[in-house]
Amino acid sequence: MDFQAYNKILICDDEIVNVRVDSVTIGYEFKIKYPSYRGVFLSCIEALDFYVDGRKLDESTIFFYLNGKQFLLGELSELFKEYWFISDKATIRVIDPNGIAPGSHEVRVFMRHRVPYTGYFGEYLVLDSDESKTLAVSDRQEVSP
Amino acid sequence: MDFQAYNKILICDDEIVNVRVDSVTIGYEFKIKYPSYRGVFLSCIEALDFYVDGRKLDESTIFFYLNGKQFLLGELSELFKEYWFISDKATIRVIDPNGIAPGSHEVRVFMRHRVPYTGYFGEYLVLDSDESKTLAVSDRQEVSP
Amino acid sequence: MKQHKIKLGVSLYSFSTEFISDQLDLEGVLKRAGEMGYKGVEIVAAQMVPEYPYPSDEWLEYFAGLLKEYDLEPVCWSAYIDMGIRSDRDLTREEIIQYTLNDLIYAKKAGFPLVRTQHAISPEIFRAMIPWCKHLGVKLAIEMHHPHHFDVPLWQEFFAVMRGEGKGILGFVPDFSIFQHRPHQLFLNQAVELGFRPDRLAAVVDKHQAGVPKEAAIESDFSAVEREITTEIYGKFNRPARVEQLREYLDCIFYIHGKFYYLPDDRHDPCVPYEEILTTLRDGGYEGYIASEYEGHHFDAEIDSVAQLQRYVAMNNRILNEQEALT
Amino acid sequence: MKQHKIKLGVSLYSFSTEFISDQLDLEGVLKRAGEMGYKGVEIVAAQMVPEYPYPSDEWLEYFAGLLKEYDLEPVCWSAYIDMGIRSDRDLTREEIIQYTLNDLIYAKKAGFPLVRTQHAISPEIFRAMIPWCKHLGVKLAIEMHHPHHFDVPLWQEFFAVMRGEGKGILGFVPDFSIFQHRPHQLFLNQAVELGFRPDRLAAVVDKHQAGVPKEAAIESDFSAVEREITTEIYGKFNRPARVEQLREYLDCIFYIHGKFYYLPDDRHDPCVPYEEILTTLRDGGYEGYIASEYEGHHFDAEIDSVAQLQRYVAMNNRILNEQEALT
Ligand SMILES: [Mn+2]
Ligand SMILES: [Mn+2]
Repeated sequence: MDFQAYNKILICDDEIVNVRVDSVTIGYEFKIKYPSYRGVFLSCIEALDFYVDGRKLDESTIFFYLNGKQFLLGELSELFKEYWFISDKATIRVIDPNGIAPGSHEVRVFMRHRVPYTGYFGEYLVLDSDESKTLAVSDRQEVSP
Repeated sequence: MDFQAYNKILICDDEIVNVRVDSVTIGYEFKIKYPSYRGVFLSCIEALDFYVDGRKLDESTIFFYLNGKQFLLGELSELFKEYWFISDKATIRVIDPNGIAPGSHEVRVFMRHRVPYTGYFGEYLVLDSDESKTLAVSDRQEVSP
Repeated sequence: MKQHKIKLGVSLYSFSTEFISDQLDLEGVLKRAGEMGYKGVEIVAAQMVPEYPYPSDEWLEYFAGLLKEYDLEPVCWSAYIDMGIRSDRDLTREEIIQYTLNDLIYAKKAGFPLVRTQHAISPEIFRAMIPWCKHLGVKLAIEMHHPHHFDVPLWQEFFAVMRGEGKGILGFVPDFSIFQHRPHQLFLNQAVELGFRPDRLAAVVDKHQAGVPKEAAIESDFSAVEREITTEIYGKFNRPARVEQLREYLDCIFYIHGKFYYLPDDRHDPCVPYEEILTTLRDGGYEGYIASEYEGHHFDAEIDSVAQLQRYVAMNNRILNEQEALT
Repeated sequence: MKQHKIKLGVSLYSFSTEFISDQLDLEGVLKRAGEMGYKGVEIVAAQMVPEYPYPSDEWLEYFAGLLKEYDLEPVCWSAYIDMGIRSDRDLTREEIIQYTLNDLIYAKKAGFPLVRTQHAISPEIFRAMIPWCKHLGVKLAIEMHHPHHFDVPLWQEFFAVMRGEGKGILGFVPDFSIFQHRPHQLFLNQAVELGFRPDRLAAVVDKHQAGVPKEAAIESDFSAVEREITTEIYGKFNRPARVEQLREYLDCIFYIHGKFYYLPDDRHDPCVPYEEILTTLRDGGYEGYIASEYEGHHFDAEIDSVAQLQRYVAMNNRILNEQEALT
């Protein structure tokens, strides 16, 4: 049951933001943190799923932003040199020309992740972090991609 | 014979610097640039060898620094998200507690690299850049790793 | 005599020699382009955009300021389809879409109305980008570059998309490398430097021009390097496209790469049939940009790019105007 | 009565709750440690060092300034051997050496005389680091943490290296998790929250303490979660090491992790035999640091770390001093 309390930091309280380029909406985004006491390389993430209002998002519509870069979820498991500092928020951008409706939405994040130093007798501890949080949509009109 | 003129930028004119931590020497370093007109991801580097004064360096003693990170040469071919901007110098640090002797040394760099957009009919253009340059050792006493 | 509406722009790639050797930074390159009288500019994002493929807002603001300062117009944001990024496999469909959408978004942010992409995008993904192009108001065009040409079957699929669902949104960028019919001077110089005996080289060039087959051009005493370069001459300077094909696909041309390697003077390119190309475009009614695309920097870092570009612009103007007067 | 020479330090990891929830930043954590009277500090580099594993000189300077400002002494730079970083394979020898050398260098730069590493370094690489440790003047010590313990064969190899070529340079860091013999309160609370019926849980804990085998402790009406947690209790709180083994390997102990999860008061830890451990260390002549290592943050983010640490220090002082008086 180690690590369980860290799941509380997985979904950040930041509002959901509709992302616009000039006046054109290209999607919306929210923020997550790595649910542990320490940072890791992204390659330790074995699965990452997102649900908004109960609907699972198509992974081909999701970009993961960290360290000034944009990743596809399918790339994460190979990023053994991309470090996720424990205090840094990753931005999850959902590509959707309609953006997200104003108001509040329930965001659920499921992350399966490997604790890379735990192979005391060969097996790594693999954790399932599964959190939900209701987030408000920001009124902000202009956001940089 | 395309790309041949770019090989001239491979080895930078910067002096070789002995690297010290406090007063302890841990190695020496010099700088290289990517020999093209454009940047690429490090995964396009298929081979990278270094010679100093005619002696090939053991790759286990070499760290490749770029974008604030340190890589082993064996890792480069997998770094498909690590972009080498054409104006950025990579630092090649040779780990050697003796450092390098004062004076001048001949540095030779051999890089085999794939031009990632050239697969017009399936085959990528793969270039061999092989350059040598005589570099002076800096008098600077303190350098940050 | 009606005035032609062809505009001469410049790909900043033409300043590669100066840029990669740190003689000119991005501002220097833009300033120089402006001083030369160019207005429309193309940027090869993977060349001159720091932090590419994810440039910061700070950079975008800086860049907008430079365009304004030097009175330049953003015309084409050049993207690649770097299929071979990875060592283990080619890019997947999702990755190609990711990179392309990224370039469309950054082009939009940087003020460019057009993204140059490459053939490896595939007809299917090219078509799939239409909604995003419309949504963002950015056009997407594939560069046709040697060794590709009009008759490569893939291109017939691309043209079908451009003339179908993609009409007005998807197009192509012919690069005049498809019309190149003989080695340029810098290539020849390099061949000699590499050990090709000058007389033998001259003979090969003559035979290549005369249509003698490659096998007959390779003499029995040729060295390995002479054989290799002869093979390259036959492979590379084979003019795979016909100039009249430009007219045939004029409706799909969004932008043009005026490729050249070395101009010995300001009147004539010995390697690319500019006279025929430019009059065909003009008389066909092409009204867009032709970007000066100097590429000699692949072969010789000692050539002055500005001088080459000045000759190029003079040659273009002469052909477009003088020859117009003659018709 | 001779005065003991054990020093109480703190691992900044003890402030994980406050750090990861942004209640305290690194400066806040250091300030708090100083205010509590701690002098020696350990930093888990992968936790609190931004830009890790390659922190900048700016950060190093900033950090040195903080240590000075809050009058703290750098004692231990904690590194990991993250064997499982990659999805496809474990780290190679070269990669382990790269990470370890990197930590030794940064520890040196940040002023730490000791690097904590982990068992996965292997005896061969552990030995191979000796020249670098000597060259840099930084010691290297492997943490012994549950489920490992003194009798794991690998550790006998490590001890041979520490007592042989590595004497005085290579050592180990016992973590008191190896002596934990029963679940702590936060674990029990979490079990109940997850659905373990409190009476059944109490019965399992009693049986576990009484030496009843696990199979006999799992009742037929246990839910899946009750079975799972019972298995975890038997697997985790099995006290694999004997306290007298500390004395046996005292010559190799460079530093100690005073692990605790929850102290109900400032006198006694119900889960780890601190009375026996501390008197053994003291009477054996241990003169180094014991770092307070509060770990309840794995289970409950509502616990006040400072209050726990205060109880911990009080308990340690009481045992080290009161019990000394009694002998
Ligand atoms: Mn072109
Ligand atoms: Mn510990």
